[in-house]
Amino acid sequence: MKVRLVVMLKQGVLDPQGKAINQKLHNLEFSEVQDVRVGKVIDLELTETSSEKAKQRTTEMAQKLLVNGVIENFEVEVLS
Amino acid sequence: MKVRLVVMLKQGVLDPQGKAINQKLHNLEFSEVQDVRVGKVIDLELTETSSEKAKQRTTEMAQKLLVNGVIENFEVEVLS
Amino acid sequence: MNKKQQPIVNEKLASEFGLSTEEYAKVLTIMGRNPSLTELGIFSVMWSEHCSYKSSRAWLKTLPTKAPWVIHGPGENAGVVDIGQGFAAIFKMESHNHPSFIEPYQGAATGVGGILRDVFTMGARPIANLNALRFGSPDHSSTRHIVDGVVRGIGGYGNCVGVPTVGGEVNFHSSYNGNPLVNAMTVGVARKDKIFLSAAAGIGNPVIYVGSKTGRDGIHGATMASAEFDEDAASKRPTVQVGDPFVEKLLIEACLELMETDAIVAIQDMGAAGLTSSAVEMAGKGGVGIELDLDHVPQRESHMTAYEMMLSESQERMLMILRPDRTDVAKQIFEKWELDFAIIGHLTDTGHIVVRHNGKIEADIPLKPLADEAPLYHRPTAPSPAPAPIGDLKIEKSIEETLLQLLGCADLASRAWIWNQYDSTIGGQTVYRPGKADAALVQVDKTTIGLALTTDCTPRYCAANAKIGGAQAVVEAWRNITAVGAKPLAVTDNLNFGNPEKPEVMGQIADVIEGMKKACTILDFPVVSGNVSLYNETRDQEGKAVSVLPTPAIGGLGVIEDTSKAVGNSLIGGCELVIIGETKGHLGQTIWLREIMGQETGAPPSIDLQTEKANGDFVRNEILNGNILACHDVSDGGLLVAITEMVLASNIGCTLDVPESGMRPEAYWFGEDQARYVVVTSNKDKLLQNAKEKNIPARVIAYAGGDGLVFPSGSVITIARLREANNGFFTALMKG
Amino acid sequence: MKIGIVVFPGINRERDMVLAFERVTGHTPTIIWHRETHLPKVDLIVLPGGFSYGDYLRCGAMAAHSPIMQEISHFAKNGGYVLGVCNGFQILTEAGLLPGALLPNASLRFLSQDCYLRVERDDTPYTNGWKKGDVFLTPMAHGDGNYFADTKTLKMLEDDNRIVFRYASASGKVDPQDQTLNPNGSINAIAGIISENGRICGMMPHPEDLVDPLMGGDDGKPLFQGIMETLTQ
Ligand SMILES: Nc1ncnc2c1ncn2[C@@H]1O[C@H](COP(=O)(O)OP(=O)(O)O)[C@@H](O)[C@H]1O
Ligand SMILES: [Mg+2]
Repeated sequence: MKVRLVVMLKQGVLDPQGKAINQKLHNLEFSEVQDVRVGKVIDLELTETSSEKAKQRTTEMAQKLLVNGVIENFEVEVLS
Repeated sequence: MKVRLVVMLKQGVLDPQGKAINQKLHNLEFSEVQDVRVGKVIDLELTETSSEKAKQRTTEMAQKLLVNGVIENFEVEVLS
Repeated sequence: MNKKQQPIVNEKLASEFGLSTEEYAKVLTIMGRNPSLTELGIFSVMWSEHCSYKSSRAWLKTLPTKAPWVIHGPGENAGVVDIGQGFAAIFKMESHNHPSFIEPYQGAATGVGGILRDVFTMGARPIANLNALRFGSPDHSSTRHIVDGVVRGIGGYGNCVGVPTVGGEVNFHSSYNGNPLVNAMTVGVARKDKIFLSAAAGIGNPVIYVGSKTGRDGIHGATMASAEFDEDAASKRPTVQVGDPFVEKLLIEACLELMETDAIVAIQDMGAAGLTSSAVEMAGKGGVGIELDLDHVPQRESHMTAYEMMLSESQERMLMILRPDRTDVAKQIFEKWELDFAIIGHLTDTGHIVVRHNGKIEADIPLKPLADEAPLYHRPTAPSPAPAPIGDLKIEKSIEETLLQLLGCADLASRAWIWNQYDSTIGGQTVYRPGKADAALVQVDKTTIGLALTTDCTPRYCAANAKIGGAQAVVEAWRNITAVGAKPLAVTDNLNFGNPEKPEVMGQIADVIEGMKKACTILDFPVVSGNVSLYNETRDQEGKAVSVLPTPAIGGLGVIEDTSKAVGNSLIGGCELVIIGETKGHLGQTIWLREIMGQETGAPPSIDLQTEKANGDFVRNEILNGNILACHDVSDGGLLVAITEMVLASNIGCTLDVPESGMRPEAYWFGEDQARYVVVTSNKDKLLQNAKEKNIPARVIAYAGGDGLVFPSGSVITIARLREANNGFFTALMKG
Repeated sequence: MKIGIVVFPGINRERDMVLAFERVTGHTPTIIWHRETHLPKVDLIVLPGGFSYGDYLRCGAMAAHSPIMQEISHFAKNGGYVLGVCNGFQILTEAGLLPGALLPNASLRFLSQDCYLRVERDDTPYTNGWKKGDVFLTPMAHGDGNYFADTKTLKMLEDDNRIVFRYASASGKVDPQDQTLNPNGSINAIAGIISENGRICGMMPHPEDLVDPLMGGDDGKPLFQGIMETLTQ
């Protein structure tokens, strides 16, 4: 079972990367860009076969290790 | 319009971060983890209103700046 | 915080903001009416421990701050000393303890960013960073995570801005479990006649905001930094500030470029309490009024209130007063560096700070009483209990085994794991980087001048006897600078203690400062800048509040006119090792006693300042004369550890002479008597002769050469084995 | 000899580079701000180290897509000499002027330490101050120095003799699997490569920080001596 964890900075937390990329895209004349936020994606291949269970375990991993709850939020999505 | 660009290392490119996370998860007794790959997600807020057009422009941004074709693959997804 | 929910300002809210009943009463008297929320916010941050030094100010005033070479002492953004050839060194140390507990990476990173701004705001290009770190017990569950984040954060920020991190210190102790100390120091260099101050002047002059946009970062950070931690800490987390070292780098370059013009009247970074403290302090110091229109403040988020903007601690921002006819020049420079630039107000003759937002006056406070009436406490002090006497010593280990165990202990293990993550060579002027000399040595561009830099403190001595500990911290910094051949010039300090409302803690503060004062006075080593961090305590498993060990970190700066005359701590094959100073075998509070005997007992080694001065002056002279080719002071771990560190630094072994008789070997090898240096010479006769003439104890103790440490018994420990013991600690700590 | 050092926002080793050229060759390079639209007439362009644009997104990526890089590409295609060190190397790969990519160090930590490099070719403008097989000491300071190229590219680089420096032991032993010898995990222990025409060179470590015995040694000097010899011929 393949699970995707998407980790983003919380709203209101400064995202220096996103800011710099935004500015650069404007210099490259992608002027339609309003805002950029950069996050991480972690794709996990699990032996688990129940998608319910896979989600739950991934959430545990997120809380225990993969996500810094102080500044980050996350979403879990089962890919296949 | 909100667009998400997911950037992953190509197959065959070493992913030391994924490897380290895999190892750590096993140490934490998430033994169901088979493989971990780490990528980036870039969320773009565009003034564009056609989802077709937004996708196309994001692909251009990817090719021009956001993705390094030597080592990375990408997918574009319209979020809203 | 949104308009609908604006809370009612009353005594209860004031207390939530950290103002006591009496303090709030004073606010009411000053204002003559109920303050607005924004006004209350301004009072609460300006009167917080962090900004007002209300518990420590009375004691700090007793420290010596003057010398002929001191250009600016405490009171400016950083201390300034004359280093010769028309240059000045500008330096300061600052803590980011509480933020580093909440988010170790960002807490430490923004600590580095903040101290850098304190230094370049005065016109100096930063040329070196140092960091004094204190972590919990290595086996405590959070220690690894905090060490990892803090070290990454310091490296991440310093490496990116391109300032070499050249030194520091690290200790581990259970009293820092969950309350690490992260003290960052920056040293910069400016032309002596081009130093920028913060006192605003010129009624009508524009107030300029530059740097990053303002968000809701760290609102309440300044008051948070003064509140002790409990289980509640987690809920305070959303206020974490994130640093952007890239923007900081641009800000450094832009400010230095602008400083080449005559546009700036006054300048100050926005540090703790952001716009509030910078505006209030600049206007206050200049004796003028200031009016801000927050509509012009560059904002990252929408619908920010006046309260939020005034208290935001968004990073990488500066406030300047410019000559009105030069704003265009300034604007161009900041645009070139792609930084925000905004005129957000002007100076007035009202003596008030007036804050407007959306056409409404959100705050109007008279500045003089805000500063003059700031609380000042003479809190009660009480002595700390004397340490238990040294108990029975049942010695079973050989000297060899003991040495290997000590080399691997938390406080003596190699710090290479840390400094290998810090860029220490950038700038191309680093003469001695971490591990290569007792003080780091950085050359000043286009001169032969070297700045010798160090941070020192031995918290276990301070806990056992705060007066001795305070003096010892100063003395060790002075020794480390001396040991490279430099003249110690001045000190910055970072005084980290527990809750000052507890008389015992206040007693430690008073005694540490008393000890520092004596040492600084006799060694002619004045304090020119510093920072105080209080309420460093956390709750143990039983819920009892535990104070950190009293930790007055001392940042020392010295100067050597000709860097080519400086010496490091590496052995030189074929040379003799000579011990300068008297070995008496003091064992109280030694690392040996703690690590090998399991006792934190006894009095710390006594400090004789006249002896320190005599021995140090002798060593410095002999270095400059060329009679000493390498030098290492004897501190933690004693004589044998000092010699071994020299072996490890050079990869050259040595053969130890038979110890002086009349002392047990442990006391001789691991005692921590002060005022001692191990020096390397190829001219032993001359050196011993000179020592004799000056009445300085000196004795040959070892011969350099070979690839191992050869003991008087004939047994040998190879360098490889020593290194393995020394490197194991961090590898084990960070594994997994 | 005219040397231009290009500065992007966030670049921070340009002063080291100037100092090294001054110390070794007596020549003071010109600083070229990234917004300049025309390159001044120079013989060699140096892209120094640092964190251009914070190294956000990918190291060197945003600088590589700056307008001035088109000028530099032009300059290179017309046979100009270009040296990229550290971030400069990353910029050159991101701009496609050199093959491969630089990934995060295998240890996932910033590495600031000394390393030894073995000189693989002594017939380039950058290495003719050494002899093939020479080993020299140099500081390195980077988070992303793990050189990667796909199998085909790697074979091409090896076959065409385009690797100029490899991480090695003090005695010149190369072992890509040994982390003490190949600290960042680079494929085939590659520390520096050169373009097909032998004029564009990229390397990760910082010889410019080791050209003065007072600062710990002068092992990096031959790089600058070699450049001077080539450019003053
Ligand atoms: N946090 C740190 N960052 C950089 N260098 C450090 C750090 N901690 C220790 N060092 C370096 O390690 C070496 C040994 O430190 P320490 O044992 O405190 O020295 P000493 O006891 O001689 O003052 C010094 O060169 C010091 O600068
Ligand atoms: Mg020390």
